[in-house]
Amino acid sequence: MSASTVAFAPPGPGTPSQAHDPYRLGRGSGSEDESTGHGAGGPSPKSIVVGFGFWIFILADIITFSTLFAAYGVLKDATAGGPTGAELFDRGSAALETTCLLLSSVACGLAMVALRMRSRFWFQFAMLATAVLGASFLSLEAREFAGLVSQGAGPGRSAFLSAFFTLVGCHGVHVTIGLLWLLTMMAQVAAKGFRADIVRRTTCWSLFWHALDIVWVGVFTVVYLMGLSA
Amino acid sequence: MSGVWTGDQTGEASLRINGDVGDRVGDFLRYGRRIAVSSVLVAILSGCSLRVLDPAGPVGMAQRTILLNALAIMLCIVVPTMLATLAFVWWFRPGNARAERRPDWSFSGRIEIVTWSVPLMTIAFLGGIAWIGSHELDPANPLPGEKKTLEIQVVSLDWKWLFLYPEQKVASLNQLVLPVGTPVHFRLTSASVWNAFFVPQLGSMIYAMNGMATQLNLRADREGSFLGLSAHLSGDGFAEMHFETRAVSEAAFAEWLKGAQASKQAIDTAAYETLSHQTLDNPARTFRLADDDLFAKIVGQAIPPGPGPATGQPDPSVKPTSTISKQGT
Amino acid sequence: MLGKLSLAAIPLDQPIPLAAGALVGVVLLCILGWIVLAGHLPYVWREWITSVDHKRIGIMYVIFALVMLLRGFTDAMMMRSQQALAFDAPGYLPPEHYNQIFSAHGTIMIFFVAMPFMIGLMNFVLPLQLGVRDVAFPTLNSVSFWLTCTGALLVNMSLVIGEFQRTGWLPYPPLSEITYSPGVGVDYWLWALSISGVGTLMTGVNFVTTILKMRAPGMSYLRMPMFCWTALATNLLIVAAFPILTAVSAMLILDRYLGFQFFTDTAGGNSMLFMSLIWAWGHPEVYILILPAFGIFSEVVSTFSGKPLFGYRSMVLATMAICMLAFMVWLHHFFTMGAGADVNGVFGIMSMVIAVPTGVKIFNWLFTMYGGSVRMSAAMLWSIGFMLTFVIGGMTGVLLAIPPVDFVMHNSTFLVAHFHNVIIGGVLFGAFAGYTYWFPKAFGFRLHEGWGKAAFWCWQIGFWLAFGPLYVTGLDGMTRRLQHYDVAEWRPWLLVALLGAITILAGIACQVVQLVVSIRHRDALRDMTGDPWDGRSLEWSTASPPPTFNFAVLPDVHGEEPYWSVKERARGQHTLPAAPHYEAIEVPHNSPTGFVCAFFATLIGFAMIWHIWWMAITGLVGAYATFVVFAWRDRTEDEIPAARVAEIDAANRRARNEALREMEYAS
Amino acid sequence: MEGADVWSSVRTYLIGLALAAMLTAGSFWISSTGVIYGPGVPVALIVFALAQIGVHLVFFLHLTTAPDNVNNAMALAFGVLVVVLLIGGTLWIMMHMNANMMPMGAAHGPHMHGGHP
Ligand code: HEA
Ligand code: HEA
Ligand code: CUA
Ligand SMILES: [Cu+2]
Repeated sequence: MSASTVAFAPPGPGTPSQAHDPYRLGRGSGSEDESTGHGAGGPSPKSIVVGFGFWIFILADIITFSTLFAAYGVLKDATAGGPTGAELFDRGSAALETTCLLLSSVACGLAMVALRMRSRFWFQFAMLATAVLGASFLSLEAREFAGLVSQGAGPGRSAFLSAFFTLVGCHGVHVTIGLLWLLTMMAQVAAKGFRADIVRRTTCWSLFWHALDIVWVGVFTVVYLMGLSA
Repeated sequence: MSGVWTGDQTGEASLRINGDVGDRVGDFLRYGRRIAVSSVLVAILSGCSLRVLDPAGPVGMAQRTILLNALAIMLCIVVPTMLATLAFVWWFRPGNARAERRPDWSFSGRIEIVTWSVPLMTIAFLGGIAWIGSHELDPANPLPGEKKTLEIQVVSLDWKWLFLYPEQKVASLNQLVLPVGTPVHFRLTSASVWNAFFVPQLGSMIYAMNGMATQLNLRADREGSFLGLSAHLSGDGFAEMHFETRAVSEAAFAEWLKGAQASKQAIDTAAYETLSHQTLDNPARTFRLADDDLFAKIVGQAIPPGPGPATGQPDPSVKPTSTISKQGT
Repeated sequence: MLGKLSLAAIPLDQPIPLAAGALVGVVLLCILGWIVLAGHLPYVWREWITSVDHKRIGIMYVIFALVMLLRGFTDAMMMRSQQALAFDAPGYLPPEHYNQIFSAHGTIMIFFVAMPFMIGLMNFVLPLQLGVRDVAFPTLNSVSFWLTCTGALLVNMSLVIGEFQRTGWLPYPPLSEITYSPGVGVDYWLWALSISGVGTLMTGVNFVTTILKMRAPGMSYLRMPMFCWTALATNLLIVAAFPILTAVSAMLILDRYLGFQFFTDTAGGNSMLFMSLIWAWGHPEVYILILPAFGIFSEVVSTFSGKPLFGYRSMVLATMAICMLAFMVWLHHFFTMGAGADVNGVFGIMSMVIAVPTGVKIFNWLFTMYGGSVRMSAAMLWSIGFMLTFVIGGMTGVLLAIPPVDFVMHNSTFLVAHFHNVIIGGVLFGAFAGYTYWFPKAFGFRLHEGWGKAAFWCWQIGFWLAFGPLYVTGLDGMTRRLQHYDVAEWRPWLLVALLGAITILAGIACQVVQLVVSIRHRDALRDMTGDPWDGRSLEWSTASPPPTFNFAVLPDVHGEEPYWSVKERARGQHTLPAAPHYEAIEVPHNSPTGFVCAFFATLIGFAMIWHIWWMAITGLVGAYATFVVFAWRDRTEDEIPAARVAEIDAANRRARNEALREMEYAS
Repeated sequence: MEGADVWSSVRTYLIGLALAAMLTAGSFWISSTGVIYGPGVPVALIVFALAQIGVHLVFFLHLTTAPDNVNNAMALAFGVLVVVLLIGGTLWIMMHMNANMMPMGAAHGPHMHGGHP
């Protein structure tokens, strides 16, 4: 190191103070050693940071689904002599499922309006409606799956059915998780009210719920409608 | 320490140095020199005989040419880059008073144009080679030749190779025999897991996969015995997946066919199913081919895939070790 | 009750893994025992295990990676010695063991060495370079780290309980299907990677958000240090690629557990689909590894040349170009599967195109040195070694990207040499450069330079000895993953390769010695100013080690090299800027969430591997309960009063003032 | 939150619902009538699906009005790029693979494209 360019050259061996070494093993406590950054000015406020982070997560989740869509696209004709989509799918039940989900998405949106109004009653009411609609969707789907399996068209029958059950089932699992999360948020709001972190979390949940609806648009188009018209 | 190199006519160099330290150093250098010379020789000699660089057919030859061309083109950039790195580091060392320092110089439009365009042009050229090469040398492309194309069907099994000659009604285990100068069209499949069929001195490899048939065209232009092997991991016996490839004269090939057609052992669905069990150490053997549709049946899975490891342990799913039987002649 | 688990799972008949596993266990127990007996347990729990401070999590990642490096290296030595012995002979490792070793080596090196090392460095450095107090989601960060540990724990558990997979580091079906791999090895891989993959994905989300949303006032995109850019690209790749890995793993799990038919090649299943999807993750993965290394080299070369990075905007463009191109080349890993000329041609050309932005980077580092004053410290030595080594590895990569050439080189030892050439010469050298460069920031004292340089030379020479020969044997038709062989021509080269691995071992020994020597002489190596290398970016503007809150007040950024300009001004005015106005700082409470999550994840993983369903359900319920409890907390933050902040900052300002004065005396 | 605000938010959701319902109904209808040229049906379905995804993004996820939506949209664009590359690439590769080596599901005997009959 040439001294001429170094502004803050190390002072060489000195008498370092122990206080300067927070990584020393056995040093006393200090919850002060944990930190987060929300200074004013630069970094965005927490609500934006959280929303954006969750948005990124949703994009990742959509890529998970697109992998399953890709697999479904490759395997959709690999029926191994077994039943095809056109033989198995039922337009009416797909339409009913779609309706449930679409309405639940709107109910979820209304719950968010109630959240912004800080109206506990309307919030809980709209959330409950969302939950009921989501649960009906799930039960319709469970009925459809059970019907397929009982016909001998279970996921092990052919690669096409494996891909079908995985893609649609993965969406179903997401809805289930969404429901569990929904109920948790209802409980939290009931117990603690509209605290900032609870509001943030509920907003994330609503993003999640709407995103599932978008995935479902892909599912009913690619799986059910294209399968039926093929 | 002072020393003078004197080279004599024979190429033996000796080092004269004052004192015994020098002598020892001299010995060391002389010995080191001999090692260096001989290892360079070994490297050059083996360089000539490295299988991929010593092809015995048109496919391998073209691939070698592409490889060497591309290597040479890229070295034209890579070597100067490496030299420039060393030169800059050395010249701009802190103690060098003659080096011109420009501590704030961090952009030059001209240099940026060069840094983007040099690799871009190289890649444009190499990309062209890659595009044309992958079309010309697509494994499914038939090869020209005066002689009629020979059909060979290849089945990879756990852990051996089965070669079927459907037109000649013979089959061969772990040995591939080809007539020199005849284009060969291979169709490949697998009895169970994947393998890759590869004869380095003939060129292109291709995967062999269960339930599918891939294609490959090769030609051997000189007689010889070549190493053949699997290039894709296929389980515990993978290291055994090598076979001898013999490129022989027409006459010798006819001879070999005759011997095989007279073979006592025949291969049909039942014999094949026995073969599809996991075995090691399978010496080369020949068979009569007793079932014309054998390959189609394997590809179409009319014959079930190989059974995989037959495990002899109380709880098979804990640590299965295949009970591999040794297959004798 | 215990599913498939029984005493038969312990490989009593295989002394080597058992001994290795036992050794690891004993070492762990000793460390644990020492911590408990010496009364450090509360400290370790409070300050490290439950810490949500990005600096500590970063340090734990790096330590974790270094420990796993030792495991991976043990495997490497075993492979090299086996191949040295196994000419026309069985060697000492039977195939079912040898196959586990290379599979474990690849898995551990990629997932538990290279990636955690890079993530650790990013963790430590990013918030400091961005001038903020922590990452966007500190608690999630801790969850990510502990989930990575879960993955590694499961992989290492397979040494003593059951077996690891024998299918190569990526479990290609149909070999990995239940028919051909009925053991638990593949399940270990699947669950370990699914769990740690979730952790990695969370890291990606966390860092993308941090970089895009949490920057010091005035730090616009084009003022971010290069390392932040490469980290952004890396984490975008993680966010986009890891879900693919999760999804394919899930499909293979369904095949193996529930008789689905995705990749079975029977009932319509298609094993080629696995190959395509796994490489759609796998190729971006290699750029996830190398891009942070490119960032590290950018910082190091610029600092030690005493110049700003040359062609900064070009570098940004090149980084983002690599990030996009990473998703357009994956077929080059299976040119030899028979897709046909058009497909091969397109993917071949796209692969080669990546050489363009990479070349731009190399040339810009060259011109960064041009006109500078190049100080040959150990960190710089690693960088120069990288530039000389990586260009060769990149070049052989481009060779492999030409389909007709790959037709004769695929899965050969030439390929093995290629990827070790870019990974060791690129990723590891980068990791070591970063480790040397930021060590004083993390601990307040520098690493011993002499031992660092010795380690570098052993690595550099050892690398060429170990992998140069593999280029040759690859050209001689030798394929990878051979447990034994009977081709005499390969033998001498493989002996040289063993010698190379031993030389690398010497390099590793030097690094261990370096660490010990540096700790013992830490007073002599102490850095009081926080700026030991005459750095240019914001991490050097705070104390070493940085206080909890990183910056007493968030820095105000006015240019591309914010700290450098502050320093210039201080030099010009012969004094530091006036002390700022301090305010109280809020920091998050530490939390055991990560550790507890990882505990339940381990439970789930282990239970699923061994089909212990009740245990898996317990784990799931536990994980959900953790989430709820975490969500129910009332107090998540603590406050550091302004007076305390001022006090801490005063010490740092004093040291810097002294340094400034000393320098003025000198001149 | 003011009453007018509430109403305008609610109205957004209701407009979204109406549009989405129309598009969904359209999709179901198209796929079940013979009015549209048969092979064109999937194309129409995809167009409808894309439109509906757009509706959801705008009216339900408020992509256009969220704070900092430049970053959100950029992230979305990157995600869409990856999704397109992943799905498109996989289908393209696998189509060629299957054509070149005969999918195993095929009931009829082996047939191969490429150089040889
Ligand atoms: C990050 C990735 C990585 C790294 C670093 C390495 C490092 C090494 N690998 Fe690699 N290897 C792979 C990834 C990696 N490998 C992969 C993916 C495969 C394919 C697996 C498969 O086939 O499926 C493979 C396969 C593979 C093979 C199998 C070849 C075959 O198929 O036949 C061999 C054979 O020798 C080998 C050797 C080595 C050697 C000798 C090293 C050594 O050079 C390097 C060892 C050195 C270290 C691990 C460093 C340790 C350093 C420390 C511990 C630092 C300590 C420092 C301090 C305390 C400050 N590797
Ligand atoms: C960090 C890891 C890393 C990196 C950076 C790379 C970089 C590259 N890799 Fe590599 N690769 C791996 C890790 C990596 N790879 C691994 C682990 C495997 C094997 C996995 C397995 O099978 O187990 C693999 C396998 C692999 C294959 C498959 C081979 C096969 O299986 O048959 C191919 C083929 O195209 C390839 C190509 C490339 C290319 C073109 C680059 C390029 O990005 C390189 C670009 C760099 C340069 C070119 C050098 C600098 C440029 C210049 C100096 C400019 C001038 C030069 C030119 C114009 C040429 N790699
Ligand atoms: Cu050759 Cu075993
Ligand atoms: Cu790649």
